[in-house]
Amino acid sequence: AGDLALYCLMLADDALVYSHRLSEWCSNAPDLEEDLAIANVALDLLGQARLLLARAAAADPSIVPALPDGSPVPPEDALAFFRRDPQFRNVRLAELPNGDFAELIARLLVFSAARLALFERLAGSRDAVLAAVAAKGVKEMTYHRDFAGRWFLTLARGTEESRTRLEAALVGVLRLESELFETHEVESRVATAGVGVDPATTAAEVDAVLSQVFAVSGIERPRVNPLAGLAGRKGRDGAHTEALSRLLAEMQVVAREHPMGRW
Amino acid sequence: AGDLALYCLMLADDALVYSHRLSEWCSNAPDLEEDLAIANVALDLLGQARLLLARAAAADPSIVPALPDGSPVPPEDALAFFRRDPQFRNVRLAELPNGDFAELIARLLVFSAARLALFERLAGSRDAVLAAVAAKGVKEMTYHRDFAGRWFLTLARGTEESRTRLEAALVGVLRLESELFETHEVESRVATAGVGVDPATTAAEVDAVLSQVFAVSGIERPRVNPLAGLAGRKGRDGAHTEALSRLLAEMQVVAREHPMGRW
Amino acid sequence: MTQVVDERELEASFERTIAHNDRIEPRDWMPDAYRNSLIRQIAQHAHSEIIGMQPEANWITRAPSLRRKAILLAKVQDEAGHGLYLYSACETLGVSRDDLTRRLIEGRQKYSSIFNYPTLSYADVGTIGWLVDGAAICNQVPLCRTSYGPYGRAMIRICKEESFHQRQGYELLTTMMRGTDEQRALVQESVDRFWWPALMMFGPSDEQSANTEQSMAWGIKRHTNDELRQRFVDMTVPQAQALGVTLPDPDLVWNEERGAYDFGTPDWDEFWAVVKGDGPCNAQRVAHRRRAWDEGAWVREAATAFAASQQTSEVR
Amino acid sequence: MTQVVDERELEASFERTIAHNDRIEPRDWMPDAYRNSLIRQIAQHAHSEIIGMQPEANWITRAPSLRRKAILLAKVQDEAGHGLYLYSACETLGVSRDDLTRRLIEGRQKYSSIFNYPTLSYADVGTIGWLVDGAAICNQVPLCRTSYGPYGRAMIRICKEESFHQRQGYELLTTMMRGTDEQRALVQESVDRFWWPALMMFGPSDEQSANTEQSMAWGIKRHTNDELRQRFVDMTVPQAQALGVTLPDPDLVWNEERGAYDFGTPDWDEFWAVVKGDGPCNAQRVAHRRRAWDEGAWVREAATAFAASQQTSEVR
Repeated sequence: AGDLALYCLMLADDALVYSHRLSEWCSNAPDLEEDLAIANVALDLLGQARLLLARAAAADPSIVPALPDGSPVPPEDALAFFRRDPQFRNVRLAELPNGDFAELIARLLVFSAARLALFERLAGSRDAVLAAVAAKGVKEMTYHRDFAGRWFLTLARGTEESRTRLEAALVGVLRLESELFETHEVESRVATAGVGVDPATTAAEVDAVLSQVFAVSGIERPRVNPLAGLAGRKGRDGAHTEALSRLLAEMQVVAREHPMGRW
Repeated sequence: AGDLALYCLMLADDALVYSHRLSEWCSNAPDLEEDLAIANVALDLLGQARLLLARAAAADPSIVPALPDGSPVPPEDALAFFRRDPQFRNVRLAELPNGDFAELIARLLVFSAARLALFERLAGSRDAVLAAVAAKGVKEMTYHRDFAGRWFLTLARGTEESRTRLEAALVGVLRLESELFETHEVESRVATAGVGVDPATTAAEVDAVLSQVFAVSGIERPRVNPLAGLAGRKGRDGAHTEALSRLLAEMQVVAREHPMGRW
Repeated sequence: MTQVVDERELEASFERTIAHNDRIEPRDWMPDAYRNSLIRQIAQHAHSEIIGMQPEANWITRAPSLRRKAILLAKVQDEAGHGLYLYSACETLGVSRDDLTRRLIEGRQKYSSIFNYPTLSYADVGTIGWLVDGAAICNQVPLCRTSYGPYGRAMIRICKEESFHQRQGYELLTTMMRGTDEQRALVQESVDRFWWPALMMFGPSDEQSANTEQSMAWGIKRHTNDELRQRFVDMTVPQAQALGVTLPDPDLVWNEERGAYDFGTPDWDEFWAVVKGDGPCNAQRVAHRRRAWDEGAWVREAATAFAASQQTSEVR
Repeated sequence: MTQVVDERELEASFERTIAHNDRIEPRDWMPDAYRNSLIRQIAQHAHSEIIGMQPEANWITRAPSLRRKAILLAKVQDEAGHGLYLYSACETLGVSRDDLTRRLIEGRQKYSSIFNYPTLSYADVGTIGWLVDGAAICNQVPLCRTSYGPYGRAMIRICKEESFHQRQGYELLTTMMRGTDEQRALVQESVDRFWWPALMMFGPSDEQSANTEQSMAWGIKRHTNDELRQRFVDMTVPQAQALGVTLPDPDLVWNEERGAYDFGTPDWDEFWAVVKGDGPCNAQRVAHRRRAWDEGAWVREAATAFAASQQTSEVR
C-alpha cells in the first residue's frame, strides 16, 4: 500500500480506536458534566477518524477491504469494520481497556498532548486534506488536553485517594508513551516528502508540556520502561495487545453481519 | 421447524449459553479448586449442548443455518455459531452476565436443581438419544447441584460478608427462576408425545430441594416477582436480555470470520 | 394573623398567575403541593433522560457505520444535556441534584417506564427515535407552556432537540427499509416490540390516572393521557405506512366519524408490572446508574476537595 | 558438639542419596540451600502453570468450534491441576500456597517468560501446544528423575498430560493447514511470533546461566540450557516441515558434521527485558492474578470461617 494511505490509517486508527474506548464511558462517568465532555472528545476523534479513513481510501483504493459486488458500504466503513486487528495501525495506548477515571485522565492527557503537537505541524502538510484535518483538529485537541489537564490537577490535589489512583494509572499509561514518538519507516518517508510529520520531532515539546502539568500538580513523573513489542513490532506494525481483537469483535459485529446493508 | 428439533435447541441452548458464562470464570476463581470445579461444570454442559445440537439438526435439518457450498462446518457448529440471538431458545437465567462468586453459586444451584429434575424424567424419553443424554446428564447435574449446594451452605454460614453477598445475588437469580418452569407450547407438545418433559411438572420437586437448602443454610428465601417478558415473550421464544447479543458477538466472532474454515 | 392574611394574598396572586397562563418563577410564592408535584414531575423527567441514555448507549460501540455511530453518540450526549437542564430547573425548587440522584438510585423516584425495555438490535435505535421520542414530544410540547418558568424554558430547548432526534430515528429506519431483507425484518421486529410500550408512555387511561386533574388545574400538565395518546396514534400511523411497516394492532383502523384512528387497548397489566419494578430491565437500569454513581464518588469528592482548596488559597 | 557431628552425618547421607540418584523425601534432612533452591524452582513452575492459564483462557469464549472449545477448556483446566500438584509438592518443603501466591502477585517470584507474550489469534492455541508445551516437555522430562521425590512424581504426571496437550496443539495446526488460505496464514503468523520466545524458554545460554551448575550437582536439573534447546530444535524442525510452515530463522540449517541443526541466536536483550518485567504482558498477567486473588478473598475467608464452625460443632 502507498505510504500516504498507510500514514492516514495510523492517524485514523489512533482516533477510531481511542474514540471507541472513550465512548464506552458513555452513561458511566462520575457526573453528567464529565459524561458530556467525554462524549465530546469521543465525537471529535470519531470525526477525525472518518476524514482520515476517507483520505486513506482515496490515496490508495487497494487498501479498502473487498466487499460483495454492489455493497453500498462506503470506504470509511469498509476500513473501520472489515479489517482485522493486524491491519490496524494504531498505537497500543489507544486500545488499552478502560480503567478508572484517573486512567481516563492520565491517558487522555498524554494522548491529546502528543496528537496536538503532531497536528500543529501537520497543519502545514503539502496534502491539503491532511492539512485541513489537522488545522481543525488542533482546536479540538487543545480542548481535550485542557480538559485532561484540569482534571489531572484536580485529582492530583484533590484527595489522598484521587492522588493515589492517579499515580497508579500513570504507570500503565507512561509505559506506552514512548511508542507515540517512535518513528515508523512510513512516517519517516512521508515526513521527508513534506506530507506527514515524524513524531520524534514532537517528543521534546510534548515532554515539556507534560513536565509542566506534573510540576503544577506536584506529582513526580514515574520512571517506567517502555512496554516491549513483539520482536520489535508494535502497534504501528499491526502488533497489538490482546485487547484489540476483543474491541473489534464488538465494534464490527453488526456491520459484518450485513455486508450489503444500508445504514 | 419440528417440535423435537426446537425442544432440543431449548435444552442445548441452556447448556451452551450457561457453559459460556461459566467458562468466563476460567482463571478468575477464588482458588484453584474452584477454578477446576467450575471448568468441570462448564465442560459437562458443553458436552450436553453438543449432543443436543446434533440431535436437533438430525431431527430437522432445516433449522441448521445455511453456509456457503462446501463448508466443512458441522451442524453443531453451524447452530452454535451462525444463529442470531432471537433464534436462541435458552432461558434468560442462562445468559445473565456474571456477578460475583455468590451469584455463581446461587445461579448454579437453581439451574442445576431444575435441570437435574428435568433430566431424571427425560431419561425415560421415547427418543433414544434424548434418553441417553439425560441419563448421562443426571450424574453430571447431581455433581453440579452438590457443588453449588455445599458452597451455598458455606457462604450462608461463613462470614457476614459472604451471607450478605449470597442474599443479594439470590434476588437477581430468583427473579428468573420461574421462567425455568413455564411450559412453552413446544414443551407441551413433546411432553404429550412422550419425547420431552413439561418443566412445570418438576417445579414442586425443585422447590422442595431448594427449600431444604435454604432451611439448612438458615437463609430466608427472598420473595421476588418474576422478570416480565416482552409482551409475554421470554427466552424460550427468542426474546432475550441485552446481554445475549454481546455474548454471541464474542462467542461467534472467529467462527463467522471463517465460514469455510476447518478446526 | 398577619401571616395568615399574607399567605392568603400570596395564594391568590399564585392563582391569578396560573389563571392568566403566566409563569411562576423560582422566587415566587407557591403552594407546597404545587412545589412537590413539580419536583416529582421534573425529577422524573430528568431521571428519564439519564436512564434513557443506557438503552441507546448499549449500541454505540456496535453501530454499523461511522456516520450512525457519530449520530448516536451525539444523541446520547444530548440526553445527558437534557438531564442537566432539567436537574437545574428542579434545583430552583430547592432540591439538589445529589439528592435527586439518591432518590433515583434508591428507587424512591421513578423514570419513564419505556426505558425498562431492552434494546435488542440496531433497529431499536431508529425505533426509539421515531416512536419513543415521538411519544415524548407529544407529551412534552404542551409543557413548553407549563406554568413553572424554568421548566417551560428547559422544555422549549429540549423539544427542539427531541424533534431532531425523532427525524434522525425515522431516517435510520427508512434507510434500513431500503436495504436488505434482513434489515427490513429487523425494523419490523423492532416496531413490533416498541409499539405498545410507546403507547403506554402516555400513562394509564384517564379514568385510572390519579394526578391528571390537579396537574391540569395547575398548568403543569395541559392535556389528558388519552388525548395525547390519540394525537400520537394519529400522527404515527401515516408515518408507519410511509415507512412500510405494520403496526402490531389488529384493531387499528381509521374512524371516519371521529376523524381519528381507533386502536386496541394496551396490556395494562404489563404496564403496572413494569411500573412496579418487574419490567425486563428495571433492576438493570437502576443498578447501572447506582454503580456509575458509586464508582464516581471518589472523583466527585476529589473535585469538591480541590475546589475548597482553591477557594482557601484565593482568600489568602 | 554432638549436633555438629549429626549435621555432618546428615549431610553425608544426603550427598550419598544424591550420588545414588535416589530420591530425597520431605522428612529427610536437606541443606537449606537445596531446600530454597527447590522452593524457588517448584514455585516458579507452579506459577507458570497458573499464569499460563491466561493466554489460553483468552480464547475459550471465542473458540471457533465446540469441539475445540471443549479441548481448550479441558486443557486450561489441566493447567490449574498441574498448578495444584506443584503447589502441593512445594508445600512439603514448608511453605504454604497462600504464601507462594503472595510472592507471585507481589512480583517476588517469577514464572516462565513465555506467558508474557500475548495470544492474538486462535492459531496461537495450537502454537502454544506445539511449541510452548513442546519446549516445556524438553525441560521437564528430565525432571521426572529429579532428586526431590514429590517434585519428580508430580512431574511424571504432568509430563504425561503435557505430551497430550502438545499433540492436540499440533493437531489443531495441521487441521488449520488443511483449511483455507486465511487459516494457513494465521498459523504461519503465529509460528513467526512464538518461535523465538519458545527457544528462549530454555533460559540464557550456558555461559550466562547462574544456577545451572549447582542445580545439576543436586540433581534438581539434569541438562544444561543449551543442550535442551538443541534437543528441542532438532525435534521441532521436522515437525515444522511436516506441517508446512517456515520457521523464522534464516540461519536454521542441518549440520551434517554435528548431526544436529545449527540455528540463529535469540534476541537476548528482548529476553532480559521480558524477564525484568517489561514484556508485552507482564503487568497484565500479574494484575489479572492479583485481581482474581483479591476478589476471591471474601470467599476464602468464608470457607475458613465455615470450616472452623464445623470443627467446633464436631468437637461439641
